[in-house]
Amino acid sequence: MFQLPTVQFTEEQEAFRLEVRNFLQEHIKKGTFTPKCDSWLSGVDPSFSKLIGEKGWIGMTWPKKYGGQERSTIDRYILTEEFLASGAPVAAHWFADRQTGPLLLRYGTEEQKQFFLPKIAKGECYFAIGLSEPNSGSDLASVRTRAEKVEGGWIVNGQKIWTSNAHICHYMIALVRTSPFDGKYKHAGLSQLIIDLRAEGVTIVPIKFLTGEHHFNEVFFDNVFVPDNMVVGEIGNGWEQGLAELAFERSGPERILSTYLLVDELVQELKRQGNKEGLKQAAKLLSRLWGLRNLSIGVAKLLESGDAKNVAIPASLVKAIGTKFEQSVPEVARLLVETYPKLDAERKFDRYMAQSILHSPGFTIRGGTTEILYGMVAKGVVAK
Amino acid sequence: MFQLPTVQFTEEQEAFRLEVRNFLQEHIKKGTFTPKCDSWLSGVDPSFSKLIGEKGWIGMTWPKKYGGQERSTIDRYILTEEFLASGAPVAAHWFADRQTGPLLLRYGTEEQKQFFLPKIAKGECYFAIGLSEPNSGSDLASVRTRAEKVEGGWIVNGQKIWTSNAHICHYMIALVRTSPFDGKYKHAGLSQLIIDLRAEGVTIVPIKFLTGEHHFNEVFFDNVFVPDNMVVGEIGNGWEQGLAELAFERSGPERILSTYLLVDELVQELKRQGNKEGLKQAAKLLSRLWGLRNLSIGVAKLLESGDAKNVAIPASLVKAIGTKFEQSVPEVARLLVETYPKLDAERKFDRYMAQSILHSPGFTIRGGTTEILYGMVAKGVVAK
Amino acid sequence: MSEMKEMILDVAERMLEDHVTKDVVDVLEKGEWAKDVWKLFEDNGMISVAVPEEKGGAGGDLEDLLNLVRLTGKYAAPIPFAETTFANFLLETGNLETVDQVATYSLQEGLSLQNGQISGTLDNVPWARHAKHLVALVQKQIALIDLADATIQPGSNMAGEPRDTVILNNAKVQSSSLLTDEQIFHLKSIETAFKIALMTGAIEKINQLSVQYSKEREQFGRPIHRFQLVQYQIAQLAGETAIALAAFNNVCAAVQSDKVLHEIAFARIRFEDAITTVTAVSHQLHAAIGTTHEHALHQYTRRLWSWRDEGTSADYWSGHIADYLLNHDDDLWAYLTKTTGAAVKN
Amino acid sequence: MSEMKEMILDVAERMLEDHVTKDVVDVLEKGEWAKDVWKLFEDNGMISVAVPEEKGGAGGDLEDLLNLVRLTGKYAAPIPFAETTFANFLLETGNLETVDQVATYSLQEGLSLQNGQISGTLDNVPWARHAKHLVALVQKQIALIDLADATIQPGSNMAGEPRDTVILNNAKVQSSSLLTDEQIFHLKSIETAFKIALMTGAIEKINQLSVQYSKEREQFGRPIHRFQLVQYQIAQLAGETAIALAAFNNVCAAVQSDKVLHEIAFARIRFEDAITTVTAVSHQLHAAIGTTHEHALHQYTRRLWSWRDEGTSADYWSGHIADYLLNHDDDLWAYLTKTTGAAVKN
Repeated sequence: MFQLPTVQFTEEQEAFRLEVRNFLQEHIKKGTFTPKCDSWLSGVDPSFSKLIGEKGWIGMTWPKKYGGQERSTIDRYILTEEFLASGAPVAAHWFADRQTGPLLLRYGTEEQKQFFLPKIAKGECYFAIGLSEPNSGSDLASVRTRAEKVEGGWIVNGQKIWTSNAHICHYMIALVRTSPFDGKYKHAGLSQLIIDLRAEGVTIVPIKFLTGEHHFNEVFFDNVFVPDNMVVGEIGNGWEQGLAELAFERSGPERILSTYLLVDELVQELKRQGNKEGLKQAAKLLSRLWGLRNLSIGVAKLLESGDAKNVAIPASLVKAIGTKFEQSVPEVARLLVETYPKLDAERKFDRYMAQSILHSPGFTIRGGTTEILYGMVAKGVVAK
Repeated sequence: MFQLPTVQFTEEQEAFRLEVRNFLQEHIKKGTFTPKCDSWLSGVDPSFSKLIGEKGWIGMTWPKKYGGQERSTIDRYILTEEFLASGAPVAAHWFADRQTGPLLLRYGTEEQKQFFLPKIAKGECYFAIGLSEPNSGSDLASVRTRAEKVEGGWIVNGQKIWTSNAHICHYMIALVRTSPFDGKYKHAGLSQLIIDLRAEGVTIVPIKFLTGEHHFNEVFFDNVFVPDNMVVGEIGNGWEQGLAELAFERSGPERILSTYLLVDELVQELKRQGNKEGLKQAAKLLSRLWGLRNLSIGVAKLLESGDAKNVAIPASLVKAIGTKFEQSVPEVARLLVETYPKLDAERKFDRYMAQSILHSPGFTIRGGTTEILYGMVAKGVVAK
Repeated sequence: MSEMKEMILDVAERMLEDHVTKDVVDVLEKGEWAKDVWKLFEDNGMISVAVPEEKGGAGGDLEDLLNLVRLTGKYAAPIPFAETTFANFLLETGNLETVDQVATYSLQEGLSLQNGQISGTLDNVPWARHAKHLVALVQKQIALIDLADATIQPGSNMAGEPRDTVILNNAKVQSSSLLTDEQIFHLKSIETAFKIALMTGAIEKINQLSVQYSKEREQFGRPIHRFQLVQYQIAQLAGETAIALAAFNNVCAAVQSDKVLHEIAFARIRFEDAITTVTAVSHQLHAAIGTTHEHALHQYTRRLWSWRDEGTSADYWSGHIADYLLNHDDDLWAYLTKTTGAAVKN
Repeated sequence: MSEMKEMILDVAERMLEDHVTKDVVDVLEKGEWAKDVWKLFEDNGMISVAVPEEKGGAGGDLEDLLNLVRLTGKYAAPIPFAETTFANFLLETGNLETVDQVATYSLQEGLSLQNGQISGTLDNVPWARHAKHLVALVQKQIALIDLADATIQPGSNMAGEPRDTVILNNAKVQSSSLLTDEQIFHLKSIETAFKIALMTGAIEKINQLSVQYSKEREQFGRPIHRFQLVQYQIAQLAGETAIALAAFNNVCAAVQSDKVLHEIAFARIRFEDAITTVTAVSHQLHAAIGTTHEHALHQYTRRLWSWRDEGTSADYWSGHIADYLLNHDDDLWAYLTKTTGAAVKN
């Protein structure tokens, strides 16, 4: 269960990597964006997303008929790595590209695919994730938001929370209860609906992050009408679909590289100082990053080859260990190079340090806590 | 619940510390013993125990009429620290001094006190701990060894396990079931008996430690007769007494200093090398040791002042964190000074390293695992 | 500590509890500060608690003061209490007259003194914009400066506390006094003790918030403190809190008996572990709610993250210990057992 | 890996599973070794698996050999398989004729070569007492020595494996060959790859033993894998095992494609974490039973504790990476992304 494929990049892949890298470097130079840690959550920039869409770099693995490029999972992996390593502002289209697209491709109707996917691929249509609710926390099955059947659709009432960037998104795929809650069969009666976030009855309220930044939201539904053609997959199958959706997001490089800019700046500072002892310590960080990256790429390869049944455990491991690694980066780095972390510091090291520290509490919580992941891994391992 | 007294040693106490230290240094020079890590478990030397007894250093806090010296808990703390810091072979009398004495003083009959305590204090009578059983592990209440009432005493059948140094001990205080096991009230019907380990029906079988050393034993009881006057405390009160016995042993310096010799040798090596960077890292280890020692001494002081109700949480913390610290010492030290750990190495650093590494798995297991301690602390904290 | 002292601290704690609510702490983010709380402290004689009575102070001792500082840390009180009192401690060390308005201080290098005038730039000076006085170390002199004579550029640390740039251009020295190297080292020690006090308070509060949350929050149908991994988190927090408090108390005892002061070095080094653990574990325990601005947790974790890189660093103290070990022949165990309760002057 | 290769490894693994029981591993402690297992390996052509067919070998490649080494680690096989095969790898690197009896090797410094004779003392040479040949590095030469010409003092590592002192006093060189610095560096890399293989095997086995125990052992009336803290332990072991295996496979791929070899450096450094975690966590999970000699766990944990301080150290490899970074201007990210899949010769 631990044997993952190794990946040797082809020359074409290496060339693609350079293409992306050069593109990003150019835009950093031009001032299109300022690199930032954790940019896949906090770097919202619709005009940059459009630019990326124009390059064909959103939904690049999807069928061409839906606006995709039919490129490989490994190509997408490379692309994502380059975005993260350069701290590019990809947050606006992130979830639509990573989760919504694959979900719709798997469960969506032909109409939905034709309508949404090309828009997403252009970088013009953003989706929010509608799983968490107040008091549900790690216990997704306790979802309370309900949808009642009416003529031609559903009436939704309830509330979602921790919705990243809902305030700039166009739609949400919400997990809702389409049959009454039954404590015994909590997983039954859940369904997924696409909700237009501009629809009547939708209210979006910001939840300020501890820095005061606005990433998260509460989204309230007050008799929101959702037409029948916005049901994703089967009514009652929402639990399974929701879990599948989560699996897509466990093992990507964003579970390792959210603080990469700081690693990079650490090494640069140490090189400037000619500090060999410090670089030896940094090499330990790099070895951890390298070890995780092997896993993460291996999972991507496994996903590409369709070997989904062996993906769950290593994917959970990437997230559990990767996010702890991300969290450890500032704690290690600050012992190697003197710093006064400040969000508006001129020195990059101090700025990335502040970004990393202040964002770090989220790494091991968002999208399923480390504790939940441990349990999933253990249950998986023991069952084999 | 976290406020512990601080202790400023008096001049008399400082003088006593020096007395003990000089005594031990002298005997190291004479070759009476060779310092060893974890000597309170593995350093069995009855003749040394007798020597210690002659000094009045066993049971030194006990009443004079039972062979004690009526010295303070802090004096005993100092004594114990010096033993550990010098790696003296105090294992033979260790448990009798630390646990059996206090237990008998609290629950024993006058006859028992008069018979056993002076012998213990002379370093001539050793006790084994009879709590664990096969399959009981951390679940003490699942004790199965049973004692049946007969004329004038009890007939014991069953088995104890992980009994440190039973092969050189004279007696064991065994937790046994004196009423039939009742799944609902597992804690009821337990009692403590003093069992003569030379009695008919007692068989002691060594359990080799992973190094091949002999510390632990299985002790089998086959119709062993125990006279009535060997019952400790009340019949049926064994659970409570057993727990009290465990509390005596949670917070002592032996939960911090089992690998102290290695810390010491680490600093000496680094000083020899003039390695300031290494010493800075070692200072972190020292700060952890210092932080734990504050707690441990504070608990000792609290015990002396009789404030038993506030002892449980900090005592468990000393053990939980202290034993993890002991375990971390070789892992940190080997990164600072090059080593080839070998049990028979000439270089002390390599020898202490091997002793520390090979003994380290036991630190966080013996006398209640870290996991159990976490649960106890959390329950205690939440209940306040 | 005496019962009398405990009573004073109880009063101070109740005052802080009543007046320093989360909203009050938040005012910092609007560039304001808690003048009312400052007034309360003033009215209760707390600003001058370690200033001797004969000099017009309230006549407590350093242990009292450190405990008050700990309490301001425990409530994240947005007032320059530690700064003002330490500035006065600096003045006292130089045998200079203390001040009774808001003051701040700097032990940074880089100032120059010529003809009774000081020039240079100081970074990240706490609370400068709200302070009347600056007490600074200039070429081994302790000097009092009126901040009206300085240019101040506002800035803030990761917790939003004022950390301003102070530019001095031939600023007039109000009073000054030459210090010995020993005195300067002692100042660094006491400054570190102040930091330790603040950090201890924040750690206490984080522990309290976490335990409370573990009882209130339910998951899978039961309070989360019933889950073994949450118990592990609670135990880690309890451990670090107990160690921090014991370290702080030992520091107080050492300072009090004028026995300097490897206690301070060890405590400060040990707080690095404590801060890493306490901030990470408490946030993990609180999960999403703890990452919101609305919850109070970040007011303490952000302060710990900021404070640990301000003032004399743990790295300095590790170096101090390392130098001591390199330059002294005494056996390590003798050294360690002497640090508690016996004088080890450097 | 090809299916063919996987089949060979399956055969080898079954052989080891059947023949290397705990008792067989224990014979080391009596100073004996598993000659029968060696014979089996010999009969199945495994000793010469990476020796080309034209030189009388079995004609596999280095990836096959490293996987066989991994399996000997996974079963703690008490035979000098890694040593003999690496000794032959050394001879091949020097274009010397390989040997077919038990051999050992040393890359230690401190030998001197004069007039075709070698003198000096080598510490902790693995398996010397049971070996016929020694292949040693002497002043940049690779040299074959008959151990009959040496004085051998037995010793052992923490796992009880033979680590002998070899004293050479004008021992005759059977064959020798001068190496370039690049070749010598390559040898260190491949030696490290052998260590990584052994360690990977031991980690796999420890993980296996732990999962199994967590299912068998009951506490408080249920199997311990139902407890959250044990699940945490299982997850940690799974994580380290997955990382170790992926690292090992990447090392194989790199070695195989003759692309040297930051993979090896990173893997070796990363194994320090893996060993610390895996040994501590597995023992904690096994509790008391795992500290007994009777249980097999220590046969693997003691090996990991020993192996990590043998051969070219993680510290050396950290230094190697540090030097590389200091001496090259390329962007770190470019460097990191090149190490996988592209040649980064040093």
